[in-house]
Amino acid sequence: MYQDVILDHYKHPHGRGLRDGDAEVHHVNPTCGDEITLRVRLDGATIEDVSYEGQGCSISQASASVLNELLVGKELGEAQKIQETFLELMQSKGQIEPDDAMEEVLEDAVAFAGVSKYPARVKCALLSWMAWKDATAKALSEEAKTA
Amino acid sequence: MYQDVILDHYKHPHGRGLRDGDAEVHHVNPTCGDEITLRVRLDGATIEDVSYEGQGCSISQASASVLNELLVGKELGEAQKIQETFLELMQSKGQIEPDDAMEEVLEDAVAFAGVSKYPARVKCALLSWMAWKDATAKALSEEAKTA
Amino acid sequence: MTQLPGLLDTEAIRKDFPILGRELHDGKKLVYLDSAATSQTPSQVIDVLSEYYERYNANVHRGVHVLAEEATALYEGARDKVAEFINAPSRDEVIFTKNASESLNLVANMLGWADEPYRVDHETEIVITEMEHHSNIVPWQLLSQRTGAKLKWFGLTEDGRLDLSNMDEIITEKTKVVSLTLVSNLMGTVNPVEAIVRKAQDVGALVVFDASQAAPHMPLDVQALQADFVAFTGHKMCGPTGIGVLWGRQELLEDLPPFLGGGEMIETVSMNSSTYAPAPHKFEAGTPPIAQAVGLGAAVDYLNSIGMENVAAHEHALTEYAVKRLLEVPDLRIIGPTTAEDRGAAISFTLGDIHPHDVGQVLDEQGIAVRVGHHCARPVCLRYGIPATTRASFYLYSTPAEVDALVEGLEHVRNFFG
Amino acid sequence: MTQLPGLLDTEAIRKDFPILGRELHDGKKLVYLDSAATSQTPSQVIDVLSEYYERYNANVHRGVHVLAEEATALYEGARDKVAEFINAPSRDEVIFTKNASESLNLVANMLGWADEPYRVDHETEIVITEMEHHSNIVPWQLLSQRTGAKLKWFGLTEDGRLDLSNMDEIITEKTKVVSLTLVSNLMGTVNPVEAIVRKAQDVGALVVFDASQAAPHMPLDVQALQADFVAFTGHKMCGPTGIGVLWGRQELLEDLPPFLGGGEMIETVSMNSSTYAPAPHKFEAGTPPIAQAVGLGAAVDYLNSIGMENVAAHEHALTEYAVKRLLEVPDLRIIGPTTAEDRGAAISFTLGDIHPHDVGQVLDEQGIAVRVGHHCARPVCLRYGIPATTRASFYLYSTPAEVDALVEGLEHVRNFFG
Ligand SMILES: Cc1ncc(COP(=O)(O)O)c(C=O)c1O
Ligand SMILES: Cc1ncc(COP(=O)(O)O)c(C=O)c1O
Repeated sequence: MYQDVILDHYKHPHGRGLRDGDAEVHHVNPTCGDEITLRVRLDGATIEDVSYEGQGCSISQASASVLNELLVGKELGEAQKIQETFLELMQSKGQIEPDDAMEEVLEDAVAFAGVSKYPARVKCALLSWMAWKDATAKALSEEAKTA
Repeated sequence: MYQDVILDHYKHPHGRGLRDGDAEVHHVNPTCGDEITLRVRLDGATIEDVSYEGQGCSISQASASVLNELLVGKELGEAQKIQETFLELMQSKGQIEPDDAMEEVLEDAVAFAGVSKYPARVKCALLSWMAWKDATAKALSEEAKTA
Repeated sequence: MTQLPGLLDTEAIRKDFPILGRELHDGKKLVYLDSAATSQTPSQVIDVLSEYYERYNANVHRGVHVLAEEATALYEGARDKVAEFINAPSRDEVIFTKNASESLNLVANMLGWADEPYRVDHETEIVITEMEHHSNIVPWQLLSQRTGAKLKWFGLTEDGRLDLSNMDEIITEKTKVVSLTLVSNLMGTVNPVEAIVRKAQDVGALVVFDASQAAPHMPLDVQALQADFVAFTGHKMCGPTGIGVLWGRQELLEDLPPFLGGGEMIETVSMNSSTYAPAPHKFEAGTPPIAQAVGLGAAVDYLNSIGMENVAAHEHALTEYAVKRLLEVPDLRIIGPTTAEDRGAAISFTLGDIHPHDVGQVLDEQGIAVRVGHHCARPVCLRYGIPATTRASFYLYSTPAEVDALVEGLEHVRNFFG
Repeated sequence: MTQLPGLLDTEAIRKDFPILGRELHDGKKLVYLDSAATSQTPSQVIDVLSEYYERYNANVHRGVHVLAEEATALYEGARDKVAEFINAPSRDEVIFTKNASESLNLVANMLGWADEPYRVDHETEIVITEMEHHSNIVPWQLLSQRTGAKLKWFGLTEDGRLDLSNMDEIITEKTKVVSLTLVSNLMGTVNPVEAIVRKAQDVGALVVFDASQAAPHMPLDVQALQADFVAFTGHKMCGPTGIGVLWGRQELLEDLPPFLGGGEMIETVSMNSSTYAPAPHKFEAGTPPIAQAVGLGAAVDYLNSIGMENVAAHEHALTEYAVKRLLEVPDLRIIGPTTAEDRGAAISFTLGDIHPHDVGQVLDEQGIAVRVGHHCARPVCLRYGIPATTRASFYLYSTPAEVDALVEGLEHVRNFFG
């Protein structure tokens, strides 16, 4: 399950560190103690930045790095589609063999296909993605309030 | 386990009914709902009467009848010895084969030897005896108080 | 052999239950008529238990090693099976407990510690019925003592049914919870619940069903019941001992506070404070009964393979036959419904003046296992002015021949004490 | 093969545990180093469970038929065995629960509902330690929230021991209960308890021991401990899941109120009020984990056949060897005592910056089962500033060769993430 792509993201994470954001969330994986603090900065419907800090295993760290790489600069609609595709892949229990279409959407994130066979690790891979979803919702509702 | 002696006491109980007493107790066997109300009347150290009323199976009814037959008129010390011997027999899990000495003490009550093999029924056989012990203690402490 | 319409192929089924081949008292074949106390266990369940310990045993939820993942998959798979068995909208609504009693206590305690609008306190009322098992009485008595809430109950009619004539006095605006059994374990009565549910919903009370005697014997659909909570127990439905179920509506499980604290039920713990995992884990403190849940899953598979509709039809036919035959026995009085309509396969009776203990003992000497006493439903005995009953109860492996054996055995009892 | 003085004949013992013959990941032999989470189950126990369901299965305490009497004798026989195993003065002091967590919650709830002098309320204090398992933290946090009592705790020293330097500040006249573990499940620390017991007795506080990690591994004597309550769990001591034990002093069990209500725990029930059976039944509501208690009895027999002194000696030798070998691994830091003195056979460590999850996963690929995470003792992780640990834990079937396999596996982990 430890693909080179994953190890690479683990050893050289993208966009790590906390920077300014519109909303911040803190998510925990209680089964293993993995934690992430994640901030989202939006510019209208565009994701300007996803910054994060946390501790966790190679899978959760690499996944946050991939997320940053994939989502920063995307429109929210597109980002949500990526998130949903990633979620689908991770919940597939190893049953989905990513095809070209999926690879186009997920890029490096397809390397996590193998992780989906390990239920205890799926949560690690999803931790940052769930945090991102939560933070984005928060940012949007903040915006709605101040608008 | 249903010896003729037991059936006989069951069908023709001795001393049944509540009469005057120095103390009254109410005992219940929660596992089967058997109940007994029992009164003891003492004359100094002599048991003048044991009267009782209750509902229960043949074993508990016959046992109360045997108790009445055995204990009324006895000195307390002797009665206690009988009670202890009966208790020993009932807790023997079918291991004690009553000998002559025991038969002399227990008379009709030796018929209950077979019951001791049935743990669920031992409590039935002991219900009235425990009630008697309790009532006697109560009568004596009442006496001590008023003395 | 008596042939009744609707019977299952008991010859085949009985082969699944090793214990039914047992002989007692020098060669008397076991006639097991005590399934309402606990059902027997098929090889399909026993084998799954052994296999669990021989191949997969590990603690669940916390491990990354193969055994831990397999054990977790088996444990959570059992939750899926149970959820489907009772038509739960979500698997996360199925909480594993140790027995139905724990399930019912869990609800009572949640409501005692809850915030509004669920909180049971001295200004509120709790409603049960006079036909409840002690496990659906005592938890509410304790809650009432601890909170000051008033405990009220539906009484019983002469023929063993709920007396709903004074429903509006019993369920009122103060009622916070109505907890009742679907099927009486002593009398076999199957309760009509729609009117009660409607009334409870009208006043905003939660409805708890004790399905301990329903889940093993008939299709159970928590959505159709419109229940808020449903409790039942594994050992009465071909499963192992040591496992029970509480189903609860998701929204309630989210809002209500935890009951027992410990491993598994937490999200994060520090010495100063803790947060809790989402349901069902919030209510499963400590290492759960893992093998027992897996065994219950196997029991559900077994029951599904036969079909709960078919189980119900079998028991209905058998109960009809048993009621008819029992009523032929002189001095025999059935406590509860005397027809097979809206009744389950537990039949309680008295036999003249002969104490049930004696009835049971003499039947036992013939290899016939019935239960005697108050069956943990003493208020029913009080209601009908009897100290105890003898209860014969049937299940999917019971046969008309066993009914005949019982009736013959009772004749013997009468002669013996007559 | 490494030979150490004091080792058991593991070749013979391992034959009793079918799962230890399992192969994982295409032929890798299982190296099970997760016994602190749950122990494996010998055939002697598995067979007793099957036999129970195949020959004796019945509900207990209430029946006059043969099966009910046999099942009751087996269930109560298991109580005798457990009582003897822990040197309880009376068998009636042994309460069967579903796990250690329930046992500890039971104590906390009894004390919350108790009358004086036991009652925990807002004027009183509860004492635990920073090395407790969540199951000995959260119940007391809940009790503290519900009653207003103040929760205090002993901290830890750098080398994984209890810091008793401020004992007089922690245990005071207000302390009603001190609850602590005999052996840390995360660090393996064996706690010195005499001074704490003496101090607790001085101020009139009750002492509760969590013996979950002690009962499986060393002789346990509740009288020598001078304990008031002792809790432990079946699945860590070669027994089945779904069974735990609470031992309590008879006088306390008599005085304290019941916790869960239901069948079995009552003396007599009417709709208006109930009275309770004497202990232990008062605390065993509903159908107990019958088969599981019987299985625990068989586990106790099994452990006795080997001898708890011998189990302790085996583990001590193995732990000494394991500590030594592990400290040879570069970047490996043991969390907890770094000698085998006063320590059990659970060893937690970190390995450089490599997250325990990754350590565990790569070990698993080699067939080595360890546990990773906070081991339900997150405050220990917080105390030592680490997110989690990898824990290897040994039992009577563990061998020096398995320690070697672990050390080799860790080398592989380092290379992989290096
Ligand atoms: C020290 C300690 N206490 C309590 C427990 C809880 O035991 P259980 O999960 O069986 O309730 C455990 C194990 O999980 C433990 O190691
Ligand atoms: C109607 C009913 N409710 C509750 C229970 C309690 O189940 P358990 O003893 O498994 O907790 C029983 C059976 O004993 C029952 O028949």
